[in-house]
Amino acid sequence: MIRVQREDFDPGHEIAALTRGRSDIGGVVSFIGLVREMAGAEKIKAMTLEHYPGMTERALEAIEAEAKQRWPLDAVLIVHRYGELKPGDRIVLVITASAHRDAAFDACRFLIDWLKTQAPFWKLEDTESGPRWVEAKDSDDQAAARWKAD
Amino acid sequence: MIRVQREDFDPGHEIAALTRGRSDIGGVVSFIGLVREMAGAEKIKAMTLEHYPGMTERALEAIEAEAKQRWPLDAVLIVHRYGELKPGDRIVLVITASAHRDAAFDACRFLIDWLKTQAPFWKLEDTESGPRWVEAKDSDDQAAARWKAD
Amino acid sequence: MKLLYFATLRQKIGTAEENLDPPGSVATVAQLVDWLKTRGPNYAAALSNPKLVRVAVNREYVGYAHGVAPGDEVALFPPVTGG
Amino acid sequence: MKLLYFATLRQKIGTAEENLDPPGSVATVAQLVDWLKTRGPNYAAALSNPKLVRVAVNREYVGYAHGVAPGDEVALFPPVTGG
Repeated sequence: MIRVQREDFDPGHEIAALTRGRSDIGGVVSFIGLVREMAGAEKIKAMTLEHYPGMTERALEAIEAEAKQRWPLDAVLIVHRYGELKPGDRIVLVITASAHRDAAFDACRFLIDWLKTQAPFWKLEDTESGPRWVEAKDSDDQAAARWKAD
Repeated sequence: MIRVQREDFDPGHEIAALTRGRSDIGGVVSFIGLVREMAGAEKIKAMTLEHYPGMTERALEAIEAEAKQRWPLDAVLIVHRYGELKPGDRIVLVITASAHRDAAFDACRFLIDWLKTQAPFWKLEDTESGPRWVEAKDSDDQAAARWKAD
Repeated sequence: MKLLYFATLRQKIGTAEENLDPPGSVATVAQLVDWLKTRGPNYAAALSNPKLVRVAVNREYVGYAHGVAPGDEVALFPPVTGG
Repeated sequence: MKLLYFATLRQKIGTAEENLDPPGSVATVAQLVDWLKTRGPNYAAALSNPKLVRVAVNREYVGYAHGVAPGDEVALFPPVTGG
């Protein structure tokens, strides 16, 4: 399941909803991405996440489908926010549930790695020296690339 | 931080408590282990977790210290339950928080892998054909061993 | 053809969205980008470095060799930075 | 010396805890385990396979060569299955 929303989310609520009434799930892995106050040496006051409505949902659904094909997953949830966020705010939540913890860990990491390089979001940081678009990181491309060798 | 307790825990509450007021954490990874109803081909009615009070805490603290030495972590929480549990119940929670998601993922996985092979807990399953001690799995030893090659 | 621009490209070009009728010789993404660059220095600046221009046609990622047709929704944007 | 037994070992030996005074010749974990096996068929059965007996002295994992002394807390248990 995927959701793209302006509002905050409640990780505990989402984890509980995904596992409620299930007794076949052995492990649940979750990743929560937060806005960091320091962007390199600069302090940020706020961050605005722009996205491509319509395509974002499609891209996240495609990534979810890919994970489900690669690993035996009982449940998947991706929630990604857009709009204005402050340091410490939650940006993204990825939850994977599986009978086996290795599958849940691998799939969760794959999802966040792919999401960082495939989902059409762009971060604009409001720093003390003015607004600045975040540049894509080579390290994220490398993180995503490691899943291609499989 | 580590806790060994009979009572259930609230993953959302624990994640929120660990990150509240912090704006230096980029990623939070959590693992929740649950009681599965099927143990191989057999259905289990309940599970009793025995442990070694006093040593359990020491072992978990040692594992936590090891993780903090290996990865740049902002926060770690391990909560492990003992006593009688039912299928679907939560057994263990591991949370790692770091400025960088790779560190949080690696550390969380390391912690659960080590915990499975180092923390003095023993599972007694109450199956339809009677009580049965769970046997240690080779796959868990292998999972723990992968961290030694580093 | 509906053109969408995001992030830096939107700011440099000065609009988020426009409807354009490229000449009939524009049949691929590469030809579309080349044609857009002739529309003004803002386009030329935004699209100068192909490494920093990603393309989606009808909401799917495509390469520069991909075809474009009059009814398409074509989005141009920099490498993504979500997550 | 305080002896603790957990899980299958506790069930096979029939007690969770006992205070014992091994003879002076028992100076290592290996010697302690060998001596315990002479205490009865329940001990012998519980401790027969060294692969299934883990040892902690004073709440730290140790190997069979580790020393034991009269005041120690020595725990014997099967491979752990938590998490």
